Amino acid sequence: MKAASPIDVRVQAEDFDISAEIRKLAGERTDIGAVVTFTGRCRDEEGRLAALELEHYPDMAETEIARIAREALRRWNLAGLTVIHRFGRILPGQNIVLVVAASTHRKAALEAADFLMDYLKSRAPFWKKEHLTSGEPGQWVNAKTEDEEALAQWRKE
Amino acid sequence: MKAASPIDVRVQAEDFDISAEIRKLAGERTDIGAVVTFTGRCRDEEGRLAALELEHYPDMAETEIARIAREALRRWNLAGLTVIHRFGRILPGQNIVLVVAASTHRKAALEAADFLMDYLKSRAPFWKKEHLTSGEPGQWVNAKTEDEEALAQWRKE
Amino acid sequence: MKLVYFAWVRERVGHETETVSLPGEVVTVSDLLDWLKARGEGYAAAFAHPEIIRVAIDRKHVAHDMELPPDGEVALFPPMTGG
Amino acid sequence: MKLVYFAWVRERVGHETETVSLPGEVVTVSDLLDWLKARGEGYAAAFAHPEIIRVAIDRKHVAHDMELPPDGEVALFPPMTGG
Repeated sequence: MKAASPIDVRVQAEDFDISAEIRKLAGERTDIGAVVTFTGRCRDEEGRLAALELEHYPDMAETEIARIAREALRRWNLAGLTVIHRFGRILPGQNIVLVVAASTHRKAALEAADFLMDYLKSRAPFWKKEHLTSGEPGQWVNAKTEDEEALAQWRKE
Repeated sequence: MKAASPIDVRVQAEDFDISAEIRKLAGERTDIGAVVTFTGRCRDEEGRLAALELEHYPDMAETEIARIAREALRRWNLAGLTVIHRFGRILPGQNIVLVVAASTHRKAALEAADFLMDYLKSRAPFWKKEHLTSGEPGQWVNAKTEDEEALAQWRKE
Repeated sequence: MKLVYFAWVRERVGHETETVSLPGEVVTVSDLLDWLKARGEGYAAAFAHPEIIRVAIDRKHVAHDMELPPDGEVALFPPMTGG
Repeated sequence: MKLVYFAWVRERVGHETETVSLPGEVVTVSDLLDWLKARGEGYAAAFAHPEIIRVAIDRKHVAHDMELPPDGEVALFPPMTGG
């Protein structure tokens, strides 16, 4: 059994359930040998962070993530790809983002998940603001040079 | 909150639940930024396969997987590592193996999961026998040269 | 032209969205950033370093040398930090 | 010495486990493989290509030039195909 539409992108405030997402993507399909999930979580950075506030550009977020997902599908032979990105207030220990990549073979699923995350970090219209446990006003998280370098690496290939 | 024992290895006939395993490993921990899961599943190879029969060396399997997991913990800064390998008769679409790797940062978790799978394939004492839909006697799966080459790559690093 | 702002660009400008009529000499994204920078204190703070501002036209990332369309939605924001 | 067999080695030998007394000239893993190969038809089939057989002594992978211990469990099997 093959599924028709292999890309599922959602931008939501709610949490997600990883087993349920795998079931939705791969279910009883008998052509999938490997399922990779990547979950990005909020860390408290040794107690410094009380929460992250995720702002996003609603009209653009899903479109842009879907564009990145289609690019992954062009590069790797994938059976399916699910990306869920949350917005709003997220506490330490809670989930921020999920990528599920399914493929016949393992390396394609692992590389696609890695690629997706590199692109989400620097291209999906989301911005993180820190709320501090100290009560002092938090700062917007700075984009990292290394994130741009990570993208450059995929462009070379 | 940090957990004491970061390695959980199980060899079992039963299936596993990925969300439950992530919860067990990472739970409410606030120092984990990335959780990667790799699930290996049984494929039917375009309808050729009715099932895989996984034979294992019970006394050695857990010990050997734990040894590989400890090696991954030495190489990468991981918050935790779970490996579950099933044995017995497994049908197409069903799970064979699960690796869960948790870390502060993503690349460590992705690389550790990849490393674990390369080593499990060629070092964990499991053997797959094919059962065919045609009813003809199935063959033992041959080890692939590329699996040994995948190991060699980790040794170089 | 509809402008929308996000994150610290939005905070410094002081509002989320506005509709502007651009003078004829504002042709590219880069011209728009310079024009915005000169609109007052909040704008000066938001666009002090126009080279780091990211821009999307009608929800697509564009480079600073891109010509502005006659109409549409131009979003201005800091480098993204999703994922 | 306890010997255990897995997968097609087990199928060709015809049993899962056995206890053997080794002659004095069987010193290394390699010697053991040659000795087994000469034990009859099933053994000949199982150990026709001794170089591809993997060996674990007391549940640890060993190389073919390893000396056998005085006692213990020697497992003989094809290249593994787990994962």
